[in-house]
Amino acid sequence: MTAIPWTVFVPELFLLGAALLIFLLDSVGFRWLEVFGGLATGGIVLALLAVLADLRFAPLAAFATVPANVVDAPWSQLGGSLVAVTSFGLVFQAIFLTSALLVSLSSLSRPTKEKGAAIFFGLLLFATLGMTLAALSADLIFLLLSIEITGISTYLLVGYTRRDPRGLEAAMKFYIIGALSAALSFFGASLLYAAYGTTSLYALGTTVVYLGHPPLDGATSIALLGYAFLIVGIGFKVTAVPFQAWAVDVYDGAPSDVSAFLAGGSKKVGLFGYFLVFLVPILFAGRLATAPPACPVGLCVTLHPDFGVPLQVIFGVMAIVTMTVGNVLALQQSEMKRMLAYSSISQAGYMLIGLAVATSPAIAGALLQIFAHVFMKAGAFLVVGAVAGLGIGSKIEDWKGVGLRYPYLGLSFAVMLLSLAGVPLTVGFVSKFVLFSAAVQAQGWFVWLAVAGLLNSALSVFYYARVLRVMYMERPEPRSAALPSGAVLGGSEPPLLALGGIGYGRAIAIGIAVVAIFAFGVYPQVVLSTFQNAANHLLQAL
Amino acid sequence: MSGTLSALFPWAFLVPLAPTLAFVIIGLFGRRMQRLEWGGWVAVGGAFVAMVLGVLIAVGEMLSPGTYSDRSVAWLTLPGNGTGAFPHGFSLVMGTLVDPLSAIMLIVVTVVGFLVMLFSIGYMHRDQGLPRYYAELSLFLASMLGLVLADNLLQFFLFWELVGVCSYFLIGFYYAKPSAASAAKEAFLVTRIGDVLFLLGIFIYFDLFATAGPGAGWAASGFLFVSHGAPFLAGVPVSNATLFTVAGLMMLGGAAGKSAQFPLDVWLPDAMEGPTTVSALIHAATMVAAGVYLLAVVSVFIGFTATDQLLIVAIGGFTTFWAASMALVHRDIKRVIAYSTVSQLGYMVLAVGAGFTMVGLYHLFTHAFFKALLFLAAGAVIHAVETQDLFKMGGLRKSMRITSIGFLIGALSLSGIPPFAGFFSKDDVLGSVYQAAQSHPAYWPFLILAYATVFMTAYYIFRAWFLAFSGDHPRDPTLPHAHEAPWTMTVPIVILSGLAIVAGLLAFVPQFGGLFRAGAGFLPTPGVPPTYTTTSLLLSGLSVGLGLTGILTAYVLWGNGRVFTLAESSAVQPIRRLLLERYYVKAGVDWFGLRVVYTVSRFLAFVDEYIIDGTVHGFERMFSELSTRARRVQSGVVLDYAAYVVVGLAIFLVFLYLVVPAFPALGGG
Amino acid sequence: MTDLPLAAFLGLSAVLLGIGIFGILTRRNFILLLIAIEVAMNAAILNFVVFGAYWGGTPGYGLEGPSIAVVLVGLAATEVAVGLAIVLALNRLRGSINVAEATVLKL
Amino acid sequence: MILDLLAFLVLAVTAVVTALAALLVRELVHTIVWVALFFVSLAGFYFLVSAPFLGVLQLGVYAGAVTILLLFGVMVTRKRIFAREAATGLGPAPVALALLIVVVLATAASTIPSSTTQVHGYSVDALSAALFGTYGAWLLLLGLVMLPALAGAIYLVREGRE
Repeated sequence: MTAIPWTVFVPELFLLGAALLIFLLDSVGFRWLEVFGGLATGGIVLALLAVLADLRFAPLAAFATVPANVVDAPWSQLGGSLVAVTSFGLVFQAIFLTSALLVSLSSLSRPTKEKGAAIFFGLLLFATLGMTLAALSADLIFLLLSIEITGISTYLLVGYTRRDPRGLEAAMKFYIIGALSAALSFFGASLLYAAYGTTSLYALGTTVVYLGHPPLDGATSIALLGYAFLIVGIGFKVTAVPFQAWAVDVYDGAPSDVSAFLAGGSKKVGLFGYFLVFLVPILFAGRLATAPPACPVGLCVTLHPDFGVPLQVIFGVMAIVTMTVGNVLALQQSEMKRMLAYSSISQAGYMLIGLAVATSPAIAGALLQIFAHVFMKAGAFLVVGAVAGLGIGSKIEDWKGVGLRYPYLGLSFAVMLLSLAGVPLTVGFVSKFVLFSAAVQAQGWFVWLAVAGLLNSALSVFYYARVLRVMYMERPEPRSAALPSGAVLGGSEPPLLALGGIGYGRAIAIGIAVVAIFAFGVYPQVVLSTFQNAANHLLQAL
Repeated sequence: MSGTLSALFPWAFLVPLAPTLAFVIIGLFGRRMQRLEWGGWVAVGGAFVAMVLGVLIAVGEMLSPGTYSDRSVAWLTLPGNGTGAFPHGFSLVMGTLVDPLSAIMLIVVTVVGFLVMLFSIGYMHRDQGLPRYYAELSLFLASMLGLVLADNLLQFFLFWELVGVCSYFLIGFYYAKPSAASAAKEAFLVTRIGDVLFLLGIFIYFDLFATAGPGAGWAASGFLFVSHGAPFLAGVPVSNATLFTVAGLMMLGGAAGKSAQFPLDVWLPDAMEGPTTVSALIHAATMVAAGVYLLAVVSVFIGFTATDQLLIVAIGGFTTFWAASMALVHRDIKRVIAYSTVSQLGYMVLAVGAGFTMVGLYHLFTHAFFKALLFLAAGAVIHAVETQDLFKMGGLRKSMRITSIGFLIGALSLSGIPPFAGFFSKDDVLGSVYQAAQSHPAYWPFLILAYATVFMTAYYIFRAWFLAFSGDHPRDPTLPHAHEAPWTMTVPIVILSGLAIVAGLLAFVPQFGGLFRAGAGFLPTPGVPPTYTTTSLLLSGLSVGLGLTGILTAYVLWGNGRVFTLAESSAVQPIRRLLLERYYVKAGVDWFGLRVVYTVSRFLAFVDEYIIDGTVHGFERMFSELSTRARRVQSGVVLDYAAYVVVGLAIFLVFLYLVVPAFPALGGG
Repeated sequence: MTDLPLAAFLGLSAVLLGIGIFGILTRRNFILLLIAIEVAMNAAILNFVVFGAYWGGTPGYGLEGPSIAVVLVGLAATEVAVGLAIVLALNRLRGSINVAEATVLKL
Repeated sequence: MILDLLAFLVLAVTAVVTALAALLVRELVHTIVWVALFFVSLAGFYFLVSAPFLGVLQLGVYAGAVTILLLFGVMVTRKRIFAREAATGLGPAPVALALLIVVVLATAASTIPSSTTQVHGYSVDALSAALFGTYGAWLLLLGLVMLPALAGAIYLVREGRE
């Protein structure tokens, strides 16, 4: 038995503390956006540092709050604990907190007079809190409830502008699909509970012998159906096809910062859920083949002789369909945010490859892709928000000449799009490279996943290149060129960075994303080895 | 002392970093640096730092000869799990390798790079777009140094491409001139052919070594050249000898593209459209030598088969003669030197092919200095008289004394007259090929071509010297009155003149010669002596004699302002025309393009328009149509979205509950 | 201690879930959608309660089900509250709570 | 035994009918009544399977609070309380889809043999001990769901005076 100390929750306590402080200040009539934003950012940074310390990153390792023997302890020793600390989960926590950090930094640049700053940052913190809690779960209900914290907070975040019909419509759609998905996933959990009498993720996937009591007769088929429900219920967050349709409308209607958070953060919690819930049954078949579990009292009842392969087929097909649908739909898109939303869907398809292949390199590749996506997609949405703040329309064609007029934003956006397209020296290339190589290495039909991914990457270049062309090669319409036209035509020097108009918080957030895209593109090993360790440990611990 | 300098080896990455920084600074702020010559002095500074560091490292390597210092980071590691497509996994590595080969190249690249940068300040002063020029030149220098220090083939390739891109931009520096733009394009396309072959070769090597046992092959170690201070792959058993040979030929293809060897040589003379400084640095001393360096690296660290070697010798030997013959007749001073470059690169390839890698590098080393000298001197002349036509010049000896002497030293060196640098290295090349030909009779014809070239080389370069500098006055009286160049231009010429004299003698300094011997110690090809040491006096005499005869011939025909005109009826006239027309290769290509290709292309255009285009457009239309249609699922009605969710649920339920148990292959049953 | 047909309970929850799904697919009034979702949620809660009772026979286990049920009841109520807040805000802005009419965001 | 079965049948029919009625009647206020009845019938099940605590909770939270919330929603969103909903056609597709899901689930449920139908009770003491002990984390999470939900919901409905 490995006892879980309360210090496991230190990052969560930072987030919760900041959120409660913000609500408290708000309730006494305090209105100062920078303070709320500062509190939120501070809480997130502290939480991130704590997580990195727990991951034992060299300069911070001394501050680790979780004992080393607790991290990655075998799940069989958890004794039905609802919480487990895995480096896999910690990596996800770091990813969640990074995306939250980008968003909260950038939101510091919102108009100071804006109402609802407290509620915005409070909800952002709670959404992040839900995600970090989810990353600690060893239990299905714990996982679903944590996801629900994120869900409820993000429904409200999307609609927090109150007077924006687009935002509220997005919130309504998000809520309906989200609540439906929640009902379906809890129903799935109830079926699994019905079959085995437990909701422990570990016990669910292996044998029931650990719990010392026999499963329900006919459990196999009921559990199968339970998993089907969970694919749907969690898949909604992942934006996997066919549960993707809401995402486009919501990313489009929500304020750009919130879209950035949804694409960069809350989508990933769904992926984490997918990995946690389905890796055990997927790996189970292989586990049986290599090392049949000891069966002391004759109560070893397995789920299904070969439960993994059908699930892998499902996720493989889902991956291909998701990336293809996302890319094809993005081709003809004329709205910038919707184009990014479709691209986000297709990226989810790439990430699912890792789950379908389910080998350690593939999981590490998926982690890298998830990590990269934070900077690429959240960053892109932040740039869109900044550009919208400069009074430029939401259509792609409205972006004519943006690259020349606003070199900082233009260059950043170009870098993010190139990374999304998978151009070398960006992290987007490395993540795809690792992921596809892992699929090829696994051989068999997994190779087709890599082929589909490559073809889709090629397809996606079309719509990214279109945006680049508009930004750099086309001149703005006369009416929108009310700004100094010389700057556009190259007559005079464009302002070097032109940060003033977009706010320094936002500029810094965008800068972080760009630097990360390059830094991890040039030297990915620094994170990749962490991801590889996390994947290995997860596979060993389960 | 040696210990102190060896301590620098792990910091070799700073060498390319200095010009990279210069590139970034000039790229960001160059347009505001009017007082720093639009960033020129920043570029000079970057190059200077690189030179100091590079030379110190090279000296460190000389003092501890034969050491390999590899510092690398695996920037991407995919562990293998013993099964699957690459059982040992692989890692992509970025690193710096300091070894005898790279030490030699470091000296060449940094010294010539610095001098050319300095020369540019004066030479380019009047041009527009200088920030672009200095940024690109700094990036070029950085990439070239990255290539030189690469410790693995993939990194080598990456910088190889980067160098090519820089070359493309710099050739097309005067992009408003159509000929410059087209030359840039031509250079890019022709070298791309070589690049593709090079990449193919890398893949073949990867395939060959990927399964060569844990830790033994590149599969596990990312295309590395060395491991634990010793050549990594030389000696690793190869499963498929034919493929190994093919891979070597692919490397030759890549080298031929970069080093302008026959038949990929057409681009280099045309590349002279770029600024003369660019020609000196990129298209004479450094980038074009990268092909030779690639062959050297492969021969040391991986090894060629006998078939590969014969082909390399053939290509090198033939190119030597072929290019020199074209240099005999041209009027454009830069083109004459460009052909000479192709020809001299042929010598280096020849030596590497014959198994004398270090001899080839020796010639590369000396050639870099005297060829850069020739180009810079030519640049100074062009700067002064604003023409490149030799037949308009004349008598410049008086007004441009330093330049004329510099050019003369370069010409003597190129002609192989002792004690100038070119004599030693060329003599070494010829002698070593002679030695190799003893056991490989197939080398003989190419050796003979190489000797014939010695005469031609001396003739054409002195023809150029006499035309430009001898006599009393310019043949074209409209030329502006020439003045000696400013100090930023003459100082590099003087320094390079000095180097063109001593670079060959340096080999007799024990430490410096040790650099070459140490590199040779790792030659994998058995049976070939590691270095050429004893020059038969007879052979040396032969080559010097041929060179002197060439100079004499040139003097007789062109000396003292004479202009030799070939009678129209002369039997040699067709040959002259043939050479002037560059063996009609260019015209042939054009004719071929016009007649054959045009006819074929009309047919192809038809095919293209109606079949290929139709298909492509069909796909495009299909995807667009698909996209437009499929977009309708995004109806905006949230109930439809809920319906998709439920449909998905139904599909998964049915699949898992009904379909899976029915198909054992899916794991059911 | 009673005997009850577990299969029938499972069937009943399935039917309730079906009714909920049916409602979600066909109703356009946001409040009816909320109700449909609640019906589906109650199907899950019913399962947890019933099977909690079934697993309750195993010494030391079986209290998960009712515990989850308690939490889910609270969760469902919270969801309804949030849903209603969104309805009210939407109604204030558009004067309608017909979800099929809110289609500004599409394609 | 028979009585139990009878009770089950009655409650099951009530639950299904009230749920359907709630979704199908065209007057929203009637819907609320049907929903309340539906919640009550579910509470009946909970008493039936010896889970009285949950039955009470169901009556309190669902039949009480949630119903009032829904009623409140109806009242605020319409000008005339008893207005009728526009009829929406019952397309065959949604019905078929729902039926398909029910059939698959029911088929799977039918594989449970009748021998495993025994139901055990547990004391409220034990339940509360578990709820606040072993499974306390769930309750904590519920609290963390409710906090942002309430804060956000209040913010959203409060008429901004801007």
